[in-house]
Amino acid sequence: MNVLSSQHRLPPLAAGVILLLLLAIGALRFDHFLTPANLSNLPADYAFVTIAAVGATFVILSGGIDLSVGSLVAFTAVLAAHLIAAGWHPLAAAGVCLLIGTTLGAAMGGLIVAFDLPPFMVTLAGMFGLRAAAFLVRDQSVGVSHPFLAALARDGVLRLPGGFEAPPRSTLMLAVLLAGWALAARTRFGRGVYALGGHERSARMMGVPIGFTKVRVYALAGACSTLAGIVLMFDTRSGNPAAGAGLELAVIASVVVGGTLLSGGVGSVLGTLIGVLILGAIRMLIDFEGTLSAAWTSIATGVLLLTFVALQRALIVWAGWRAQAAAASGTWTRRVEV
Amino acid sequence: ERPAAPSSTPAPTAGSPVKPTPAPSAAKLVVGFSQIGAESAWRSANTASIKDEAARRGVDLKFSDAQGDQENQVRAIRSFIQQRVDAIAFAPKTEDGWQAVLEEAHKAGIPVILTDRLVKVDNPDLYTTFIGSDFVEEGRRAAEWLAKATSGNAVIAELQGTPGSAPAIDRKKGFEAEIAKHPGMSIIKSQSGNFERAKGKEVCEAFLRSPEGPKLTALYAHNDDMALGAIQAIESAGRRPGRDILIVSIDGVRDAFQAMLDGTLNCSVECNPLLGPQLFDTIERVKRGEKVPKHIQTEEGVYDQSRVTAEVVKARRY
Amino acid sequence: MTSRDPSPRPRPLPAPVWPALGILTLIVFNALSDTLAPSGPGLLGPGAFLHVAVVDGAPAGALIDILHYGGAIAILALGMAPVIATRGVDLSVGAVMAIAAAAAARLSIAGTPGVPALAGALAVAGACGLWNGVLVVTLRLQPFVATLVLMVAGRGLAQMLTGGQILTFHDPLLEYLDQGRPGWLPMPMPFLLGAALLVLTCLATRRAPLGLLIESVGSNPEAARLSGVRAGPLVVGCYVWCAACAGLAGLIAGAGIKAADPFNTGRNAELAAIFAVVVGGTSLLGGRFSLAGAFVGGMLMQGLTTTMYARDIRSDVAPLPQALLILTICAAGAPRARALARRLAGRPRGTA
Amino acid sequence: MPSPLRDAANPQTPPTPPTDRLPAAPALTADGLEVAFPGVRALDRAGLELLPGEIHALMGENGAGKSTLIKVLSGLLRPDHGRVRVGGRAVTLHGLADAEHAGISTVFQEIDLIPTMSVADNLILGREPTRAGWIRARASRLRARAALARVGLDLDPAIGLAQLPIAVRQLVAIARALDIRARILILDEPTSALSPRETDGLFHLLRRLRREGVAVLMVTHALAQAYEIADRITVLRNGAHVGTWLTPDLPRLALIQAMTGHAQPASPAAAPPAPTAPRPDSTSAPPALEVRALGRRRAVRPTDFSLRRGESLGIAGLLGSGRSELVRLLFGADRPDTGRVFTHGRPVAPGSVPAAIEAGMAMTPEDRRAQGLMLDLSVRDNILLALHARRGLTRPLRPRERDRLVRHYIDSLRIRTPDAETPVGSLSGGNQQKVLLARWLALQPTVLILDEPTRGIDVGARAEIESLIASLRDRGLAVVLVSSELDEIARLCTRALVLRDRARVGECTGTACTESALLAMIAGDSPPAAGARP
Ligand SMILES: Nc1ncnc2c1ncn2[C@@H]1O[C@H](COP(=O)(O)OP(=O)(O)OP(=O)(O)O)[C@@H](O)[C@H]1O
Ligand SMILES: Nc1ncnc2c1ncn2[C@@H]1O[C@H](COP(=O)(O)OP(=O)(O)OP(=O)(O)O)[C@@H](O)[C@H]1O
Ligand SMILES: [Mg+2]
Ligand SMILES: [Mg+2]
Repeated sequence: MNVLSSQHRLPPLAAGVILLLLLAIGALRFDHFLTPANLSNLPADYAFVTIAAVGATFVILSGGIDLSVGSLVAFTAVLAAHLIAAGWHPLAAAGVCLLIGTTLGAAMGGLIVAFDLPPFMVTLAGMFGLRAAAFLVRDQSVGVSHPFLAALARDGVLRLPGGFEAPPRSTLMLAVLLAGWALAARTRFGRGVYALGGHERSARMMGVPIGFTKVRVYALAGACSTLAGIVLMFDTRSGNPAAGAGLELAVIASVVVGGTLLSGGVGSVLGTLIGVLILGAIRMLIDFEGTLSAAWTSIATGVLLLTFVALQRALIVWAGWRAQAAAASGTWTRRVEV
Repeated sequence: ERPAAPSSTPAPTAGSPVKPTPAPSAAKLVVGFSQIGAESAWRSANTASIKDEAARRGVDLKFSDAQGDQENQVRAIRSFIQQRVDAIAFAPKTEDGWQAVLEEAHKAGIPVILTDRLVKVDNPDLYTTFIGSDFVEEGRRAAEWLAKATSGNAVIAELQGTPGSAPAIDRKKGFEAEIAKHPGMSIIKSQSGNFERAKGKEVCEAFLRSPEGPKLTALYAHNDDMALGAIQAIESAGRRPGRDILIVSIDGVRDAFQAMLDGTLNCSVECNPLLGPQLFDTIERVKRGEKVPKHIQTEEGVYDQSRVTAEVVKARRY
Repeated sequence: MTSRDPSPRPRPLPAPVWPALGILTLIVFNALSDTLAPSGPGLLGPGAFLHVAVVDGAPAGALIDILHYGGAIAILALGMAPVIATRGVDLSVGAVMAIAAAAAARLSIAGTPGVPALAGALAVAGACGLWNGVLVVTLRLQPFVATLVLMVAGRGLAQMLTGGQILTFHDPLLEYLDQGRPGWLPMPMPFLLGAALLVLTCLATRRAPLGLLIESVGSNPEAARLSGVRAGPLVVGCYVWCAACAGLAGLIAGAGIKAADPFNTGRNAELAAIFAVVVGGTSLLGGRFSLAGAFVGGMLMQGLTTTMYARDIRSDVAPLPQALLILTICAAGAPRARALARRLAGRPRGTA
Repeated sequence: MPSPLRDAANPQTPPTPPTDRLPAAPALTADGLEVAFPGVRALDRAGLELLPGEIHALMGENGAGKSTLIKVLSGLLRPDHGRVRVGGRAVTLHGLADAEHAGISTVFQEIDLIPTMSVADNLILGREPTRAGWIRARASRLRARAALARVGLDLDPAIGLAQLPIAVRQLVAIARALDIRARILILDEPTSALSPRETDGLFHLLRRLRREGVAVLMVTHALAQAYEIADRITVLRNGAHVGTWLTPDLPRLALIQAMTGHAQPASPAAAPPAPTAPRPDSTSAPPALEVRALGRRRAVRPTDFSLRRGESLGIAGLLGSGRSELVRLLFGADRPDTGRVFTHGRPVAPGSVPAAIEAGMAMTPEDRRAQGLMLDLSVRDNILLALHARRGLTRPLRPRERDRLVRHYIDSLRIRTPDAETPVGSLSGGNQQKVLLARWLALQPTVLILDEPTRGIDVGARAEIESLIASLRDRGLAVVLVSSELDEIARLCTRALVLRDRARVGECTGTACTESALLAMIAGDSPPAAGARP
């Protein structure tokens, strides 16, 4: 295998190792940690984060950034709740929200492309504007109850062998992940996103439709955030205009921990899932520990994060050495004839 | 050593948990508590009270700080359920959004005690009891005091809490309902100060600077911190806080008592964070199978300058 | 050796122009609202946005408020700009603000006089920056993650420093950082500090080669290395500088309320600072940076907030008009938009 | 002063009619093209005619507008005025896709490809074989392999592009362009990064395409290449069409005159005073540069050589022979595993660029865009960077001194830029190279290492740079010159090393360093083992 392309695969791989390590620590320290029910909770609790993060992965891969995630989640959650409270069927509300969210994402992408604006600015404006819009829909949280939601929570749970359970949001998350992976790795659009983030000027010279790709990337991110908002709304059966504050940073952090370069062009959707789960597992360890004060919770979160990204770094360096050493044991050869 | 989860026993009905507690009294009580975060000194005092009381009684407290994120609270409660704690207590960040996770706790047969504020759920059986103050009532009391102090005539500016948060909404609601009874009282300025001292100061400066600024005779702040910031703003605008402008706020933290002693703050409606003893009393009663009321009101007072002495300030624990 | 008959070269407008135009828009909007409102205070009457009163020999008013509170944001932005120019970002500035304020409060309460307390707090902040810089340079973590660590942990540290309380302190020197109005120029101290820092940093980066070295690292790290630029110390230096600026901003924030509030000081400060830098014409991708732009960007950020107060806009919906204004400013400043405008005006086009 | 040649060619009249050998219907015509950038008029009524089955050379000085013309023909730039016709039909090209649709395939000059992607991904980006929208992985791999095979590149398509030297990337870019069945193939300086061997291979390919009726437009600065392969030559000057000639009708001198607009005083080959023998200074002084057993695993085997003041050492070899790696070790850009470097008798800390610069060395890297220039910074900043970095923050240059230096190098290297504040990225390729050179000359080094310094530089400037190198050498600098152009080494160097398979295989001195001698050494007695890849 060659060094570089495996170098790109290394960070998510190392992240995977770290995740297993975290779970092992939990299993050794706490009685009820490594139970199927608890392990089922991890993806379920982070389903909406993961779904939003899939969209953010595309944005970051394309060399952009999306700060509007948290606000869009809140906006769609409130809007959906509002519609359901007004008598809509949840699915109809979800559909309408999805349409609106995707359009909003596409609009942000369109602005970025049309005026060649920094994505930071446009999505920051989105973050401000959509938060306000959420408060305009409802200035406080709305609870909803609908037979469909109750039925979904009751009957939608997939029971897997071994006592594992997948509530609908986990299943949906898996579907989104799969779709995201396929889109990134197996479509021209996905390859274009990677190219765009790798070197925008070159990508233009190689015929990638830059503008169209960007608009689609932000539309996709909008759709994912919206879906995340709907998942959140269905799960909590409420929409809160203040929800998801700071979610954008958490999402970007997950993407980056999962091995995606913030500068674009390198990374994977799978890495993002691992990134979310690492941050989730850290949180879960802290919850199980159950002795940390607020101050210590912050400090421990920071220190654990550092420990594990440093470890990830070390693993990558180590693997790089290994690869080099293995290669160096070969002979001095001229590589290729032209 | 932990008591096994009573999953076989039928779920307790609210207020009267039928679950017998045959567990030997020697077994340590395990309680999970999910705190919202540490957004103020009031909250820190709340946390400290609960932790200290748990330590005093030898309760095994699983404490989780959600860092201001409701989702983290949900996750913490789920992890408490996984750990089969004897009781779950939490201070909900918002009223809505707890249906699903409380159903899970209910299914697992773990009693849930709310502190600090109520939640909205389909089925009130999902929680056992609520210990805490009533934000609406606090707002009402603040208005009541102000009405009495001004004989029902005041031009009021309001410093709201964080937009969308339950205390901000309810304290506003209660205050407005009360002053509606007094035609001479009106709120002419209202803006959010995010419960922050610095924002309170900045917003109050803007109030005083506005065309209506000179007309203001009273200030109502949703918490003490904002009032303390506002006092500085009033001083630097050349007016006398506590005299030219009456100030009433909520919480009753030590700095507020000091300000009342100094004469710059007029009244603070207490919102007691020291819930620890009451909380664990209640949990023990629930565990013993006793019936507890659905709402346990905390003991709280309304303090104004007349009630505050140096001793009172010194005795304040938070 | 230009070829003959070159098209008129439209010099790009200097970076601070766009945020400055944004502030101007806000001022005009406020002035119009004051004059047009039926029972408004008029253009300059008491309570008007443009009204400047004199309190205790120092001017006061909404405009002065912008300078006052914008000063701290501008200082943050002046620190953040070089970091962004090296292709980095510092998310921990808010936490560092809280830490510095807490450290100053602790020192002051322990009886340390003003100058050492100030120096001590700034040193603590600088140490935070050193930590960030070392993580970025030696561990080669992505700056986003490296500074995220301190962003998360730092607030905890600040709370530990204050013991979970809001620590009230009294120190004339520290308070002077916020309330000071020097006799020779009775303007808000944070603004004067920011302006002084701006002049200082401009001298350091534009007269001396420092700015070029920083830009070269952000523009093409490999080429900078091959040109003999020692990127490591340079980048660490940028993070230390950024944290020191954040420390100063934290002290100003603490001085403003005469207390260290570890819970709220510097909340969302990182976004405000990055906003100021980017709206001031610095690209998040590194390379060229504009300090003056960052400074004015900070003022614009505060201008948005002050307008919200002045116009009595509910703070939960205020972000909507703010977002629209941000977009308008950005779009107006975009070369693409200017090219479009030129084309509409019938003149030849610039870059394709 | 109008030259007779110019009058004879009469640039105002349409290009010389094609001979009977060429079919009549042009594959592409462009006329009256105008493109203005801020400060420059890059194209000023430029035109071109391409016939099917011809190889057409487009020539001109640096900044003449060749690349701009090509960008217009490929749809990347929209001209302010003028028309492009493909196959007789007027077309408006809105983008690369339009051009490809019209049968035009282009290799751009500043193509960096996508460094974060693999070779295969780069080759098939945007043309991946799909079924119902999904990329077919196996078919993609096959297509990538086939594309590589077409240019004779045997390399793992899964390898990351960033790992490859610029020459190989250039071949990948060519492979990509050949991957679609184009009727018009445009190559902007495809050979500037290639060594003679690869150039031969490319020309072979182009001839085959010519037989198939493809119209090929190629930019080159090497006169010899133009005369070797082109059927016709079009010359641009200051963005304007000067003339089009059948190659045999255009003597070299006339071509140079057409490009520069004035009679060249001397042919470039004669420009630098050719050294006859090494002229070492006093033998007692330590050598300016001494290299002992310098090597790095997988890069270069331990190599020794030394160089005195006033000497110039050429390093010759094929693509991938380890020339760039050797000089990078020398300069501390990579950390050597073994060996030491001394300048003027003093050891230089290994693996440290600042140490090498402090010791008096300077190096222009081969890949000017990735390793050399800060494209978004100004010409001024790019020139002053290394000097500033060496002087550090404590000894800044006085502003007046900075202005003087910048002006001096812009003038003396004839850098064509609107002004010193223009971002370097908007200069033409050759002018970018000159800026890079200026950066290192400003350091006034004692040991100057040049890796392909004349890549992409026009004839006139090349002559100037060559004579500059010669005069620097004669003023006592030690010069190390890596070049794929053997005649350049032969002309400029007092000694030459030849590398093959990452090891030193030969050396020659003085007059013995002829092109043919070098070629023989490079080729070796037996051809090197082919295609061995770890
Ligand atoms: N994007 C741009 N912005 C501004 N000026 C440009 C831009 N691109 C090219 N130019 C200018 O247009 C002129 C023509 O450039 P062009 O790249 O076409 O030259 P060239 O003939 O290809 O030169 P070389 O042989 O050096 O590659 C130059 O003066 C260059 O500085
Ligand atoms: N034909 C080739 N195919 C694949 N890889 C190659 C080829 N030629 C060189 N390489 C890669 O290039 C590296 C060495 O290139 P290097 O830059 O040292 O060569 P060079 O002799 O300096 O040639 P040039 O001056 O053309 O770059 C090797 O590590 C090898 O991986
Ligand atoms: Mg060119
Ligand atoms: Mg080379």
